[in-house]
Amino acid sequence: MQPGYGAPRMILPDKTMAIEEAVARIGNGATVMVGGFGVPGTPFTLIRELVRQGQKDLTVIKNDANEKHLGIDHLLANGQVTRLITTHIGLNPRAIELMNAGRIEVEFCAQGILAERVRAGGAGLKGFLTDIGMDTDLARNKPAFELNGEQALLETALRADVALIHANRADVFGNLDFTATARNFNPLMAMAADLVIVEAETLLPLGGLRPDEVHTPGPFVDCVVQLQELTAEYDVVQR
Amino acid sequence: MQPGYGAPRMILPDKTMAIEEAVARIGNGATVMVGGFGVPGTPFTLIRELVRQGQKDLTVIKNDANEKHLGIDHLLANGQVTRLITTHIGLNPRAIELMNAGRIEVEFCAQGILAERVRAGGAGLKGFLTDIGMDTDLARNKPAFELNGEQALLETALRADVALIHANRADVFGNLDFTATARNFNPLMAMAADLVIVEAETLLPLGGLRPDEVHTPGPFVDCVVQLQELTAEYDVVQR
Amino acid sequence: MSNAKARMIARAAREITPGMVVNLGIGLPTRVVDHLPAGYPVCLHTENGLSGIGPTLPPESADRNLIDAGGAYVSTIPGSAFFDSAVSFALVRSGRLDLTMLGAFEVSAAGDLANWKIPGRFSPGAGGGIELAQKARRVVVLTTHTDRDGKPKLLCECTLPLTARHCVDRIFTDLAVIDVTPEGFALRELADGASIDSVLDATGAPLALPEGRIPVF
Amino acid sequence: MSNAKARMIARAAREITPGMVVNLGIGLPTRVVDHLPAGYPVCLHTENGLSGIGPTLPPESADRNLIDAGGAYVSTIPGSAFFDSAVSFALVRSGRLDLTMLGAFEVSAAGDLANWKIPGRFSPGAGGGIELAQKARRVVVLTTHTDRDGKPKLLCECTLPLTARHCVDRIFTDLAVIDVTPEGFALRELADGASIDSVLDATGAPLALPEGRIPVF
Repeated sequence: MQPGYGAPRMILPDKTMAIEEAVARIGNGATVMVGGFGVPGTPFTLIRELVRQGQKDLTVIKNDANEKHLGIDHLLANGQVTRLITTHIGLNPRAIELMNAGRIEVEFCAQGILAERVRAGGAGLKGFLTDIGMDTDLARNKPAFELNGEQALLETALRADVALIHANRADVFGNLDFTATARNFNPLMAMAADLVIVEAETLLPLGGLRPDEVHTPGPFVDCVVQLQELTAEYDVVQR
Repeated sequence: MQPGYGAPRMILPDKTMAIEEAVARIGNGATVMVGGFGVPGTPFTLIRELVRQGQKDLTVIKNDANEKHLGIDHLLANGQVTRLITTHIGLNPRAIELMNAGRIEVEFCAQGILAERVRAGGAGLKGFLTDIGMDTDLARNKPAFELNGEQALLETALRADVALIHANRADVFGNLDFTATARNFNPLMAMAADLVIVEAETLLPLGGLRPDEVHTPGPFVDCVVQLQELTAEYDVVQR
Repeated sequence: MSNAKARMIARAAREITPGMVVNLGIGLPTRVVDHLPAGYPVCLHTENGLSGIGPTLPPESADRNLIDAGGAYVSTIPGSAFFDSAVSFALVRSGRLDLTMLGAFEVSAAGDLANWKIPGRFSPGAGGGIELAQKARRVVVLTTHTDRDGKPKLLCECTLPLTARHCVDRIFTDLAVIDVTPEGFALRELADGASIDSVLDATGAPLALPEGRIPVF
Repeated sequence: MSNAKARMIARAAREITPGMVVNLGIGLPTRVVDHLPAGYPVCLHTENGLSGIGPTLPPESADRNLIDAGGAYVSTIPGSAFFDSAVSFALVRSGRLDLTMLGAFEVSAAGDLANWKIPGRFSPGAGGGIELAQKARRVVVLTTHTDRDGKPKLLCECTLPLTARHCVDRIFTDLAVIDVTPEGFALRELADGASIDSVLDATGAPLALPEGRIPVF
């Protein structure tokens, strides 16, 4: 049988929508992954809309807690977060206070292990074995295995109900690219949630991104929201 | 303390070398990962040099065994391979014959599991848990675990002594990009070996690749070889 | 191609609903796409690293670096993306593949699939088939109803090594459309010219028949 | 910065040999790079996703999307590459990071490092520090020899929660260069103006002294 040369050309579906509609799909009690490392790559506008809509009892998975009055700090200040899975919250005194007061539960991961747990979720794996953190407090309560005579810890995969992603460019199908160190956790989280919502600085028609320069392939993405403006939160931090 | 604005600018080392010198670093008995899925991404020129130098008792890790008279088939024909870790060798009757005659040992993996095992090696992990292949022959001899009430198999990470990589473009530091479906296993294997040797269709000076378009960062790469010509093996296969 | 096979493929094409991400296995399944109208909103995935497959090309106009998992030279469409093999199977395993269409040696009444290995005769490796069968949200099989010797491929239990257990949702054959239900095989549609008796004869397991008129494809 | 700290940093810079891939922890270590000559062949890595760090920039010329792991605005150089957090730590864990320079609360004679947590007082999370300490091929610590209360930071055993066990190879302080050997701490060099006795007094564990003249930095 010969291949069907010149078979019909398909078209890829359009996933653009209004930010209100996309964020309204998030329910109370949702687990929400949020991209970003410091300011770069944090989806500030999606976070603001989540604050406005006010969903409660959220578990947030994010590298850091931003700084006070920035990013997910608004979710913390608004009492929307009950649990935070993170690597370092030292730049946000509010997060530290809430943790110390027992008002949010915080689970710390080694940074690369958080990245791998999210990636494992996105890759449809159940977990992985590593010796990272073996001799630290972070090993507590983690099952240990012996593998080829060496000890290893089991780290479980992380998936979320929702991922909030900041992209540099997106096409309408949800192919994404990221810029500079704004990439960080974004492409990993964009694979690891049942509902992936992207805010894009630039929205392109199909074909606007070359297939070789795509960082996150469109099939992983559910909703694409074009940013109407880059608010002050995206700016260089003046210290 | 203030950051040191205008600290001196570093330069990245040059890793280009002659193909004979790069391949001569491979020893007898080495485990060698080879990029490619079918023709695209197979480092035909590096393989040819390995055939010329004649290193023996190699364990080869590659998605497929190419077709007869192409790619790693030359290593098989030359009796240099004792073991093959692969996903599908159906297009190479010689590989099937050698396997059936017991002259090479073949370990089959599900394709995405081979990719993940290589990636796990490149990510410095020891292994991962998955339910893929649970009810198949491939599950034989693999330890099973129970995780949250579900069964999972342990898949161990794969690393190699050497990875042979075909890149589209490389800069002299070893930043790489790949083109179209020639990407496949190349960026994964380029992270998972102690000695990573790259053949590049185009060699660029530092700065020739934009930092956002790099598929494999230079720190993973040891040797960059510029291809002098694209031999017939790289061509479209006429069937 | 026989008329019956062509009708089977055309019928299978209707399984693809707008917006799906679909992987078509090597062989008959790849032909399904020929029966979709141009401009249909669907994303075809191939496990060697491409979403958004465009038309297949003859050698003279092919790109040497652009093939599908079956080795056919394909093309891109606006919005295509290339990725590595790990990302490609991440997509499959994490539930982003809505549908796969696969070939089969045997399918059991419980939806077990055997399509990669015949001990002592054929064992080239499973390639990406295990993950497609095990993890696509919906798995449909395209196969002749019987093998070359006329023996049923739909059985109570598979005799060959499995690709995946409990994975097949629906089977398209040259004789019928059959669903795998919690109670076993259930006839849904008949091929034009096929009788219920011919289907029962060619099926190696109990087959539930629908009430009323059976649709013909 | 005190003269002694500046000398310590300048001395630590000599630890970086040509061709290395190096990650410099937040604080004192980031200043080490100021002491390398322009055009020195070294690749600086930051765990938030950049290899080939260029000069730090003041806010008015900064790129809002380009920071290092400490939040400083940095730049690229020809040959820089950006990558995601998984790739970044893959590089660290798989042995591609030749050297890291870290701060310390405590270092034990066995090379254990504590630098991330003071129970009840300071526990912001470990960030990337655990993987850097555990997996860089060579781990050196830059620290004052004693804490603000004058208490030794080099101890027989760490009292604070560990970052990683048996990881530290060498310690640069304002008083000395000290190696961690299988037999414990060994003095290698003295800071200009520091005496052997002052180092012994400030060290909370046995310290092997070299034979012959001790180099001064």
